[in-house]
Amino acid sequence: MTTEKRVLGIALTTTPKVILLIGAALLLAGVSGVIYGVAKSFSFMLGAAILYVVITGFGLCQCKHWAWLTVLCGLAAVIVFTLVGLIQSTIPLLTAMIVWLVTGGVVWYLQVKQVKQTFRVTEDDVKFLFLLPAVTWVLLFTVFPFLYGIRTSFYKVQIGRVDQFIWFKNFVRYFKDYKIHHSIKITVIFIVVTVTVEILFGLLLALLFNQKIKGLKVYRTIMLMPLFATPVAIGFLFLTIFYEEGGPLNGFLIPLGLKVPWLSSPTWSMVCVMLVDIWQWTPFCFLVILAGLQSLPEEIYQAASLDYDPGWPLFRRVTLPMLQPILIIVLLLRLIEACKIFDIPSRLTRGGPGTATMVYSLYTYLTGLKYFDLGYASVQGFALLVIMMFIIQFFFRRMREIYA
Amino acid sequence: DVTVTSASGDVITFTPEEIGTIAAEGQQPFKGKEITITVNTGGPKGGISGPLFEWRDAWEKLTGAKLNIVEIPIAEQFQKVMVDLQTNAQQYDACMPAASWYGDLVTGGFAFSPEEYYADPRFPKWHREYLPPSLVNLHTWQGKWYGVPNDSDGQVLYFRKDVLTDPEWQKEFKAAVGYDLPVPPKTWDQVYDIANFFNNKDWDRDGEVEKDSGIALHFQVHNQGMYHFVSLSAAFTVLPGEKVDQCHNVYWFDPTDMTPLVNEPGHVKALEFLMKLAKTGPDAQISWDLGTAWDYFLRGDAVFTYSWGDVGALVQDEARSKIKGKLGAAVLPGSYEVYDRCQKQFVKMEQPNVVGNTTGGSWHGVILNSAKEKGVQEVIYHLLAFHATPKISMWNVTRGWTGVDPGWKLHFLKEQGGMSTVEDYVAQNWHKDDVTDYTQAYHDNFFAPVMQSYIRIPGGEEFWYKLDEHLSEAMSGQVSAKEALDRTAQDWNDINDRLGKEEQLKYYQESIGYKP
Amino acid sequence: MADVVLKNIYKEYEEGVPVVQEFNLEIKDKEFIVFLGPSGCGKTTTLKMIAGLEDISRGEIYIDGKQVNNMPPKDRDIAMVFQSYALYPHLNVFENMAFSLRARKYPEVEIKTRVENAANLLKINDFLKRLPKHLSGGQRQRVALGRAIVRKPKVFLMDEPLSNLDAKLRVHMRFELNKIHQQLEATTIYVTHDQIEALTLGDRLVLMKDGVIQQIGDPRTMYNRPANLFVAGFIGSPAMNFLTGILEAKDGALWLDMGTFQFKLPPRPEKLDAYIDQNVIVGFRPEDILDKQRAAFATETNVVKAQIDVIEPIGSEELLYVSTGNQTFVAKIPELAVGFTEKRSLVEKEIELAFNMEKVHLFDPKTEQALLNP
Amino acid sequence: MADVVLKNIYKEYEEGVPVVQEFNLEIKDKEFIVFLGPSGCGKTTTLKMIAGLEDISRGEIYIDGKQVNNMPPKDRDIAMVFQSYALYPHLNVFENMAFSLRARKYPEVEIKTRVENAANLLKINDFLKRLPKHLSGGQRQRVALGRAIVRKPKVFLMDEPLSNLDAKLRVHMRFELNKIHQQLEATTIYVTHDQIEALTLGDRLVLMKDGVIQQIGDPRTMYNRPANLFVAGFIGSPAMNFLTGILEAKDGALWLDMGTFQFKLPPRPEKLDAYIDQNVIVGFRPEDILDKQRAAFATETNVVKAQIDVIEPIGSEELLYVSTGNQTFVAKIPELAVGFTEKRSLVEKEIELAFNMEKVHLFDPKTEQALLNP
Amino acid sequence: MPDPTKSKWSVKRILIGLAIALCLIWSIFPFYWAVTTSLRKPAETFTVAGLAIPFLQFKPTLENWVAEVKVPENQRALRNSVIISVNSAILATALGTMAGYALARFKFHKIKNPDLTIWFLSQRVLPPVVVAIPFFLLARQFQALDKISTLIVLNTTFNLPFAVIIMSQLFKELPIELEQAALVDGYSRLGAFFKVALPLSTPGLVATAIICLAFSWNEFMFALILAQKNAITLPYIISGASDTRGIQFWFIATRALMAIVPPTVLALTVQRFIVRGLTFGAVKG
Ligand SMILES: Nc1ncnc2c1ncn2[C@@H]1O[C@H](COP(=O)(O)OP(=O)(O)OP(=O)(O)O)[C@@H](O)[C@H]1O
Ligand SMILES: Nc1ncnc2c1ncn2[C@@H]1O[C@H](COP(=O)(O)OP(=O)(O)OP(=O)(O)O)[C@@H](O)[C@H]1O
Ligand SMILES: [Mg+2]
Ligand SMILES: [Mg+2]
Repeated sequence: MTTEKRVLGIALTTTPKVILLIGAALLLAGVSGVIYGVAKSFSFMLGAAILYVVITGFGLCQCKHWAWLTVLCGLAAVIVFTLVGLIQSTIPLLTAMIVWLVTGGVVWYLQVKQVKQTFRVTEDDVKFLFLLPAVTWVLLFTVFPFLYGIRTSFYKVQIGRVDQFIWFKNFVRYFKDYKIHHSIKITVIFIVVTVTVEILFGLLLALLFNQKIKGLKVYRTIMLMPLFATPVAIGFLFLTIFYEEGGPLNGFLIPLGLKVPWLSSPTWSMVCVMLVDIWQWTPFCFLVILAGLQSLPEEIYQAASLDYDPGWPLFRRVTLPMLQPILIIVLLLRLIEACKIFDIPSRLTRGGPGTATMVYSLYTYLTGLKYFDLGYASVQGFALLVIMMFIIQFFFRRMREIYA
Repeated sequence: DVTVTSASGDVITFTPEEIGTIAAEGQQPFKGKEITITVNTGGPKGGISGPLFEWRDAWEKLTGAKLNIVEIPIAEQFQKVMVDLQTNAQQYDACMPAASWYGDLVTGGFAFSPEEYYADPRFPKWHREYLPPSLVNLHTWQGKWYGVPNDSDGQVLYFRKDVLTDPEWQKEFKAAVGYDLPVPPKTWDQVYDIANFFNNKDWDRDGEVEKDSGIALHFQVHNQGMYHFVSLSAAFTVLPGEKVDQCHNVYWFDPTDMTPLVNEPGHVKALEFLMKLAKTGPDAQISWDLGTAWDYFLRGDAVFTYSWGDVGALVQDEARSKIKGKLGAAVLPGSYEVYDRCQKQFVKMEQPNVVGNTTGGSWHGVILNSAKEKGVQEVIYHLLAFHATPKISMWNVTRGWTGVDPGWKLHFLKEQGGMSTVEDYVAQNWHKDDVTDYTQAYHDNFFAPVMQSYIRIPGGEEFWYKLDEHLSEAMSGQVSAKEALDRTAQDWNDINDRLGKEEQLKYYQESIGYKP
Repeated sequence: MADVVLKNIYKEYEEGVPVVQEFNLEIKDKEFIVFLGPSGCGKTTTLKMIAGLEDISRGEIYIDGKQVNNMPPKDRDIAMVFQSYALYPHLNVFENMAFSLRARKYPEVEIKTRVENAANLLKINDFLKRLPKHLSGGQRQRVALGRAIVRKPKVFLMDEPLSNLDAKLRVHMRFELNKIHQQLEATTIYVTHDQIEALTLGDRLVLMKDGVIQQIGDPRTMYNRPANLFVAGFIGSPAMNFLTGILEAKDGALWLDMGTFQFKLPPRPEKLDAYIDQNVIVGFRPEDILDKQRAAFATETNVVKAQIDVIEPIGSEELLYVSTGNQTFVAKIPELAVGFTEKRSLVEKEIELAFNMEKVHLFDPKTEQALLNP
Repeated sequence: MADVVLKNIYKEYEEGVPVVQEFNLEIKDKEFIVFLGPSGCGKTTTLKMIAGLEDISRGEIYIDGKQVNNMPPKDRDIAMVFQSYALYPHLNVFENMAFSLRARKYPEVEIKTRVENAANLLKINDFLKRLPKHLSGGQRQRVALGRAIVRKPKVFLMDEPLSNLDAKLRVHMRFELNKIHQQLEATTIYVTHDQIEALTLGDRLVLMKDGVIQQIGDPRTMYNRPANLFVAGFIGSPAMNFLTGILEAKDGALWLDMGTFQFKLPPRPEKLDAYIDQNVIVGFRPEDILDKQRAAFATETNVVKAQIDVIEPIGSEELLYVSTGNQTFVAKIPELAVGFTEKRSLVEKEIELAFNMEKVHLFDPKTEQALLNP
Repeated sequence: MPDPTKSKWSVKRILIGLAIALCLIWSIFPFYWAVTTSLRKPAETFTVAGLAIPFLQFKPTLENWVAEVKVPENQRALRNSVIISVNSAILATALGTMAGYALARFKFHKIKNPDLTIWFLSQRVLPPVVVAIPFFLLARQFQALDKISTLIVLNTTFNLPFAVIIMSQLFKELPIELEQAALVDGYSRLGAFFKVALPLSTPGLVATAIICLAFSWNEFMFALILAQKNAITLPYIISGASDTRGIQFWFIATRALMAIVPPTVLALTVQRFIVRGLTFGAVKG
């Protein structure tokens, strides 16, 4: 009895009060997290709260300096969430103020030299303070959905009705579904055509504008306008432009005896979707390539012009190879964006006529959120992700170089 | 008396009985209450959404409540409402659904039946007895009312009376086709012959054949193109009979085992016919939505269209239409050959097989159970009943842009067994020549002896969409008619499998009144 | 190899703002000409005009007797080494050097031998396969040079080719350039703003200021007989000391009165009578000033007592920054005969310095032209 | 003002790759120490370790007797002048200079007087309100200096502060730095790779190579008595000539046999017996080689005939690059008494050069340590 | 370089001028079309042929605009769009700035800096449709459907990686000496960040925020899935441009312009920065 008391006494006196305090606070936070989770059956929040308490508590007991960091991050998260709650007006201002005051106080206290010494926090650890909020944020909001998505892909889900584990049936469906195969096919065609055309046009335009022209800045501004135009709006807007009976395009073409069935022919409607995408994204290629061209040292051109006449040979032997790194970046970014194409076909053609422009994302969207076949839609989503990861992998080395 | 003024300045006066005591006494008992109703996007001048905006201020003044109108794109409305309901988010108190949602709304237990308020004098008075049985069927589930009527959808045939009755064209037609030009056409084959005859002929005598089409239809995918097929194919597939059984009076599924009928020869023939018929109109139809097709007809560029009641009303709007006073209308034609499932062959009929349809949404208000939880069900019912009052309904029906179409006795002429007069219409700026045909066509349609059944089982929207997608594939020439319908059947099977075949069958039988 | 003649060259980028003016120069075959001048004086512009990379606003350029004003650069048969090297980053060293030969469709064998010869000469044969970005500054410089020499052009143009190198490498490359020129004997025009480079490399220097030629001459002339104040100040490091004085005639000799002290001019043939009793600018190079003890030329009439401000040892010699009255100047003298730390204590002490009057320069303060050179 | 002691400093960025090693140095109060060495030798790293901007892997640093290894920079009371000046572009000159005072919460009045005093000293009071981008290079340099001195820190650190200036300005700022140090008497550590700067500024130089100190000493010692081959080659421009020879004992004297020629060593106290008949490296500074005609020290035993490769006039003197046998070397001689153009023709001619044997340096070819210094 | 074609400059100039004019027309025409359509009466949508030049071919009217602006639902969508995009831009930029600073200035050992950067980048690569569905399920679980804050969080998540990378590239270009000078001058790490690094990167910071803002403004899929009534945004409102009877073009035009104009105008103000922004700092514009 006495020995036990003494051990406890020693433990209590030797452990800095600070840590006891924080430990208690954390315990409180964790327990309330658990209770909240149980009450609302937020499985993830519950799990996260338990994990957080266990890890941080463990670290605190050992005076690990990262425990100090996790506490700080947790507090930062509290501040951010109250902020969001405030914006959303689910949390009254007074509550928010109190929460901030308390967390602010704790943060301030944790910064005290003595605390830092206890945790052996060095100047260098400041780097985690800078990095962790963003990492936590991204993890919190992408990893959970990601895991949830993986779970869903093994389930048959009809929200509100069915939620049943079905092993790999959704995956099997994926390989047997002629519609998804069709979507993949047209998406690939879309990507190949638009990316090629955009880069080619962008290059041509950049060459055209890469000379001493008066008012270049104004032109560039105008060329830039499509870039930030809301894609949904653009999708609709082009409906009017592609209108076949006397829309502005056919209005010109019909007198010439060309009546283009823009949206009524399966082939042409694909062309329309591509045209809109090209309209919106060629400026991007143009801008980037122009920036690349203008960053090429003039002296190299002068050196080369001692050997070649300006024109195609000079372009092929000097300009193009030197532009190559930029072209690769453009290609990568365009590939990624093109894989994600959704807004434009979803509004311009709705995937039609028939399924002629049913691009991948659109099909997945319909499967998941129109027909509520969520398990299968998740499988489709992950398949797309795998494809994109392959693309990224392909460019990985180059990217590492850029961001090293 | 109570006088209300619409946003565009029209004034309607109600008697206290008509408007109900709540509004008549000016107490504004709903003050401080707020309700939210979803409707297809359309804006203040759009179809279905328009009247809500039009009368919002007036109604709010009457009751003191606040009305939120949530416009949702037609392509997304069903899913958004369902998400709200299934997740119990309770954002919406009511919706303006298509009747095809009942399968999900009612069987899911989300809809609130305002049966108890119908006779309540506090609320605006509307009349169940005005509705033909075919429409009553759409607003009820197993005899219980869920909807408050508003729009009545069904497709009828519109034609250019001036052109078809032109003696010169009649002569030429006879010479070319071999029989007298029938006005109105009685069978689909006649429609085809006429449309084909006039297509790309300078029948408006403006010196060019550019915009002189036989027919104007709309087939844009996910934009209600499939309704054309459904109303047309009824004549080829719905075999009249005493009662509903495996072979008679069925259109969608075999009522004994849920086998889709959509890829059976009758449907295939109908689709092949539709594809043929579409060729007598502009190629661009494939990408048209209904508004575009209507405009084409309204501008006087096509001889035929078959569509909803909006067309008749829109014709009267001279800002959009050049054919006021030249409109002919009739119930959809029939077919001499109908497919008999039991005999597995087409049977010849004495008379053309004319089948009435309720194709479309028949967009009307349904109160959601969540409203009851929030205690605003009365407020909503008041709103919906207000819009269903004869005066507002008439006002809506006579204006094309409202998207509200006729279907009640109220809207039909007295001589047709209805309650209106030609003058009622003319007073609202109609051309007198257009009224009789128009109302008669709708009367014939909704009171037809044989009716096409309406799909009202869970997944109803999905059935429509899948059908639409594959139809569009066929119409745009990507696959054959048979292939498209086979795909549809397969998709329908998948849906039923996913949702549970047994349950689906039960609901289907209930919804079409099949008794084994 | 060829001669280059520039006649009355005039160049403006913007209307009315001349960048190069009245530029007249005849460059003989095999000559090594250096354009020297402060930044922005128009050196590069002139070079580019010769190369055909810039239009000439007025005037004529002849290469090998042929007027080339409107000849495109590639037909002028010149090679140019750029300040930033302008190596093609996507080509390896070999291909960089072969680039101009390929443009002229030389046979592969010929290309190979030529490139290899040049690489040998420049000692870059070990990294012919590398890309420019994997080379050090000096190596890049040599590749740039190699690219120019493989073609054996009529004229070499070099635009500050050494300015990106560190001091040591610069000295080394200077020596190499000198040797290469002696081997190839190509007519070379070399641009620099570094006077040491100019002095060590050029057969003749062209010193420019604001687009106008200040003086043309061989390095020794430029150093010893600067034509004007600008040239005198520009060439030599530390720069020539300029004092202001009044020319006086006294006792049959000419004297310079610098306020607190007077120097006697040795008799000279130049006619300075017009400047008697006028202000003149007096120039002494730092090495022409010595402490009295060690100066053989010290007399009564050229010694002055001055206060030491700073002493800078620069290896074999020391720079003495001194001041007297309101005149300050630098002397470059052999090491002072005291230990290092003691030198600190010399600061603010006085020293007697003797000026070598045989080496005095005089300039007109208004026209800034030289009146008297040694 | 304080003394700084570095004890056994060791630093690595990546595991096992030392950047600084065995660094031992005691810097006395008020001393001006220069770290000198080729690029990448670890000068900046050492400086940053003293400032606390880099961790020290092993070893200890004391400032004013206090161990500062784990003290954050702000508590060390040092000021640093960066190579790129690192002026805060968003603050004007005054605010730039006041920045560190504000960090330490000085009263406004005090800040004002201090900044103004510093500005007076550096003659920048006219543009206290300007932003750095509106200043010339030299002015920026002075502001950077001003920012450092306002605080009167214990120690000044300067990292190549002059390297971004052009040659002329550099000479001038060197002079100013010298004067300022004489006025402020702050302990200063100055980093440079320019030996002229090092020689002219430092009380003592620390010459580093690959993170290891090669020699510590005052400029004259470093120049005249280099401790090893590296030091000898690094200091002095043009660099010392190194010849290979064999030490031989002959006629009771020591001789150096350089293959084609022999030099006799004057008697010296150093014990070279161990190296007799061994290879040694012989070093001569260029200025210790003269043409025979003018060399007072020319005797039979120190003259050699060599062939001129290149002549580089550098103003008052000329550099003769010559070769004989397989040895090449540079001589720095007063001008040759021939006209300029004739000099070209001298190339490949022969000249008799005398070597000042009093000034010879000998090095062990293996250890590279100096055996004999003058 | 002398222009060898100088003698026939006129032909070349005209060709270039023509090409440029074509490009400009190509990119500006849809905007023009939207404007004229919005100024026409609904009935005139297709009755006016060709280029539909205002005043010449029809009498422009503000009718559509008045009608649209008056609708409270549109006003709410506009307000929501503003709240969501501004807030998520601020949040993303704030978090992104900190993380970007860490990536640019500190060395991380277990996971190396470039790998961290690419990890962030890969979040941006993630197709929205992949996470949309799980997100929808999660949001349902958390009762977070139809909340403005949900959309703020989501947009922030998707813009955060972008902000991180841009800001880290920006900080990398900021000479490290400036912060070291501040350290020596007596500031702590945080002090150096706030007193020196942050003020100096303000222009880039603002530009990043604006680009994030434009992205969030244009975001459609999440709004479509997660908003029901309260959190509806402008793109969502536009997406309803087809009603029960098809597409109303005047309605598209007005609502499209409402959506397009703000981000476009904002983005144009940071033109200088756009290339760098859109290429994740990989290309300096
Ligand atoms: N393309 C141009 N357009 C307008 N002005 C120019 C152009 N190129 C040079 N200049 C101007 O012409 C003048 C001379 O420039 P130049 O490049 O010939 O100088 P430089 O003597 O070579 O200088 P540096 O030693 O700095 O290279 C400068 O004032 C410069 O600003
Ligand atoms: N942050 C770092 N990480 C890894 N290696 C580094 C780092 N900083 C410097 N080094 C390496 O340490 C060595 C010494 O660098 P330092 O900057 O001290 O050289 P220096 O003598 O100042 O050179 P310079 O004269 O070029 O400034 C170099 O090889 C360099 O590559
Ligand atoms: Mg230049
Ligand atoms: Mg350094």
